[in-house]
Amino acid sequence: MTLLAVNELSKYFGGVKAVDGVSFGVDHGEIVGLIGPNGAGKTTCFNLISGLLTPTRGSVSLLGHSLGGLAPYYRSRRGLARTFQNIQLFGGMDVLENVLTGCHQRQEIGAFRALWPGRGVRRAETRAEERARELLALVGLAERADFPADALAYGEQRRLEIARALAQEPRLLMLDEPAAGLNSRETEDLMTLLQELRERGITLLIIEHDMTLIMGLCHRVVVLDHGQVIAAGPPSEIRRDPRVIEAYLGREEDDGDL
Amino acid sequence: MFLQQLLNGLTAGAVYALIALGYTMIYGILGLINFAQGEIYMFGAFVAVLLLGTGQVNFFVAFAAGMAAAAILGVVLERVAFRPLRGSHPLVPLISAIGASIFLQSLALLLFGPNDRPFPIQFNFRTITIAGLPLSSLQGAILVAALGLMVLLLLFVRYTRYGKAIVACALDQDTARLMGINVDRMVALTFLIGSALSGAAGIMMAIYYNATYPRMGLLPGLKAFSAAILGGVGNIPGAILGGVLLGVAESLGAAYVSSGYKDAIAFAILILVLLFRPQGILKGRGD
Amino acid sequence: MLTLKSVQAGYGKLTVLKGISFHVRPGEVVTLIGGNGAGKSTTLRAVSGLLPLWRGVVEFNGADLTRLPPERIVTLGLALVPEGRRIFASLSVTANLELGAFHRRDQRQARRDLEEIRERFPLLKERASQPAGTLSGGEQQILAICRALMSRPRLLMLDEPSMGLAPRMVNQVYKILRELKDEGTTLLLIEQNARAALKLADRGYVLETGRIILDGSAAELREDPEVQRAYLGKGYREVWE
Amino acid sequence: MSAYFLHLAILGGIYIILAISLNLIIGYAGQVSLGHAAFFGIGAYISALTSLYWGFPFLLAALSAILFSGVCGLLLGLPTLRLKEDYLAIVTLGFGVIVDLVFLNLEITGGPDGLAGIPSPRILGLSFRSPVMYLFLTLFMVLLTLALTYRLVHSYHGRALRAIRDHEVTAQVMGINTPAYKVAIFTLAAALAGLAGSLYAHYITFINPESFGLHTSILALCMVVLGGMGSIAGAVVGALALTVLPELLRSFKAYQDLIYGGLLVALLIWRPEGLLGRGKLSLKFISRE
Repeated sequence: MTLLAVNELSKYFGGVKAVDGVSFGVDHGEIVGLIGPNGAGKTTCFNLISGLLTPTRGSVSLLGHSLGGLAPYYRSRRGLARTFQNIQLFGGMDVLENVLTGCHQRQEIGAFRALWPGRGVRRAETRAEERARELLALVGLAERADFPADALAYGEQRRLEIARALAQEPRLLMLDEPAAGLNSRETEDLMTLLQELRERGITLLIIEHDMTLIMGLCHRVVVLDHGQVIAAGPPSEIRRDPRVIEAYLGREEDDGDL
Repeated sequence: MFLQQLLNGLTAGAVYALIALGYTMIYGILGLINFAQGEIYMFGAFVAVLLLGTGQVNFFVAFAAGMAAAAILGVVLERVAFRPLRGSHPLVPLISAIGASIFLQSLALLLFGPNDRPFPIQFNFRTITIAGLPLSSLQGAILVAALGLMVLLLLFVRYTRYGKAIVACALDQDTARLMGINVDRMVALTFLIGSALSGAAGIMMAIYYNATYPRMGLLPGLKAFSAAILGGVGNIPGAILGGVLLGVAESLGAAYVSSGYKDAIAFAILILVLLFRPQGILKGRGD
Repeated sequence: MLTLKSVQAGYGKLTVLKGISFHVRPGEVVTLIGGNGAGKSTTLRAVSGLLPLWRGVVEFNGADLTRLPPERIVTLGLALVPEGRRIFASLSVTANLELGAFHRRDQRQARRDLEEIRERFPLLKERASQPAGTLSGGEQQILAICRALMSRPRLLMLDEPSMGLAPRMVNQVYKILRELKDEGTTLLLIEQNARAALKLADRGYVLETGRIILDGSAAELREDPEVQRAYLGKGYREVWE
Repeated sequence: MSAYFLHLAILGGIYIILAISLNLIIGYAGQVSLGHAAFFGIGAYISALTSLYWGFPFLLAALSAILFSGVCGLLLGLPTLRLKEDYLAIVTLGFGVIVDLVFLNLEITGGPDGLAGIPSPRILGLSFRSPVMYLFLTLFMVLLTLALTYRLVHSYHGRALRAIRDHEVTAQVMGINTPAYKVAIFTLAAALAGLAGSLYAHYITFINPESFGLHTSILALCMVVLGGMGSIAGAVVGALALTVLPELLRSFKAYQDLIYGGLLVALLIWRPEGLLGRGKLSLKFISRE
């Protein structure tokens, strides 16, 4: 069953076509990689899907319902969560609070009930906190719960961002270069974490440049180059696709011109 | 009557436009509302009035000195109140600008006293009647002078090296630096020009209303900022258009709607514009 | 001409360059290649002064660039065509070119250079008064290169000039770079388009996660399977072989 | 207790409520209002008018003031809070000027002469005419305000507000309805300012437009910045300091505004977190990405 459907999505900035007629889908329980060279339009795609940008043309739908025109917070409530290429944590909060922020939309506590909390609210808060601590344990940050988010090391911040996104209990989790800036140890840890998520049946859409991660994890890979899908399929096909190698390394026939 | 009001509005509008140019240029390059712009306007007027009062200098020297003093004040202000705050949350320089505005206003109160000062020289302006419309040559002179300064500024921005460099800094500071442009210097230059124009506007208004006083800059400053937003902030022709529109709307509104709410008209228009067309009439930089 | 000695730099907590040393000799075309996140753009940002160095030294023709701001560095003859072109979108094509020569003292000569460039690239003449933002991506890239040339650089640095461009435009951009090379311009080129870059370059360095792991002549690197591995990211071998 | 000290304490209490309400907007919605005195004034006039013309008892008058100011805040905030910080600053400033002119021009508000003879509060037969009693009333309201804001900031919603302050875009992606929160906090702040206005009107018993102009808006802003943007305790300290300081500086009356203005700039440069703030808001640097 198709969870996310991206249809003829386009975004032009002035004369530049950052995303140009991109279509692909993500099925339930699937892990899809979105790869391509720098400037191919991957992050723009993410921003269009999560509603931070308005497309020039095209549509995005989740479970058959169009997300067109919906603000990012409604999309989040429909089940989209994401992380950012340059990590964006709430620096003024501690680690636990960051994750609790992710629980926000599942709590739905009314204004007055939050001010004079009865047993129901307190129970909801306790549940949220338990869940947040579980997620912190999952990403290996249980010990860091009380640290200010600012004080974490870079790799820990990446994992915290994933925990916060998971707290949203998303139908689809979108990760934008989760391995960027990580050393090889940290990348391995991340792989293990993502495999764990896969086993739990979480649907993932990942932008990543680390091919080991992409090829080892994804069921399907979509390759973008200058704003268009140039290839899509299982990793075994993608790794043999000459167009993909071209996109990364440049064209063989270009050489003739030079 | 209508034409007379229109002309009054155009005159005030031209002056608002001059101040609005300063706001819009500074906002364009730093993203900062320089709330003290109205106080710079007031200082320009005071310097010219005091110099003329000595009886030692002629009108044009005093006018130039007023503009120069305003320009220097603007540059000093940027150094002291804004540069140390660059890169912090946008609210911080905004509040600093408010502080600077209060400071300068009360400084003027201490230095010059609370009373209105008349403009020291009397011009022998005649009112010419053209087709039944009484045209004061004072209004004519203000319109011509303001228009002249605006044309000069537009030419400067469009055709000179430094003008283009200022625009480049407003668009992309890092890349401007790669071109060898010293961003700090361009910011100072922007303050210099914007403040000089405000100083000129202050002197014109001091002549027009024959009054100079410490709080004279408050409302024209705020209205000029509204004009800058109205025209699309960061947009130079927009600031001129916005200033003129506001001046005319205010004058007609005071005449035909209610004079008690004259000062509210500019802000009412501002709020309406922001609600329905936040990017201003002409497109601003912020979109 | 340009020498980097154990340069370290990064953003916030993240160390991107973990001690980079390389050099460029006059008249050479040198390329830095490597996978995403290897630190290529960061290297150029550090050399051009946009990013402060944490450690190490950058020298250019005997001058120490380490603490100089970018606006001073460009006056020494070191120009950068930044990643993503960064043209001044609302200014005219001509104004963009003129700004490239902003710091030059010989403005009269700069005007002659402008004419020359416009003769050479008719596109820039035809669109002279059009806002630069209305150009296509490839046209913007050509404009960005010409804007940098207007400063008469002794060393021209290019950050991924083929990024996001259609193959036809990549060819056109590389044709220009080839001509510059033939005229004797010294180039430092960062590329993801490794084939094109190594075809053009005399020498190359391969970066991986903030370190130089390989260097050699372009011809050697073209044949080296390790390059493809570094370039396509970790695990390339398992993936593509 | 000297009568003078009592007077200062009551005024201080009223300004604490005003400063806390403005601090909610600055510290938790990341926006600045330069027309906050307008809500203070609306509260004062509504409270005064309902008591004078309809004979509302104090509590009902104060409640009307709170509701009416809140609705004004809602109506202003609804369309304007999606604007950028500095646009909102100028819109609120314009709103302040307009409201001031309305007070000045309406017949019912007494124009420039204002309203006199506003009755002292009577609650359950208890008169609050004496300053000591009024101080108790004020203290009670201050404690109520403090309790409310403390609960709010430390609740589920407070966390959402802090997330918005730290990173608005990311907060949206977390499913936090940022526009709704901003409008809600703005409305609450306006309502609290209305409460402060009501307390002011029934204490001074005479009001005119002069007390609710730009000057008062800026005074409230100074209190918040002095104490520390985003810190409740800071707002309390800031409000008290700027109520007492002018009295200490009485012989420098002429220099008072000069000192305020200079203080504001100097504070932002050397101690942007204010006297008690934790510096989260002011020290956050925008990354150069």
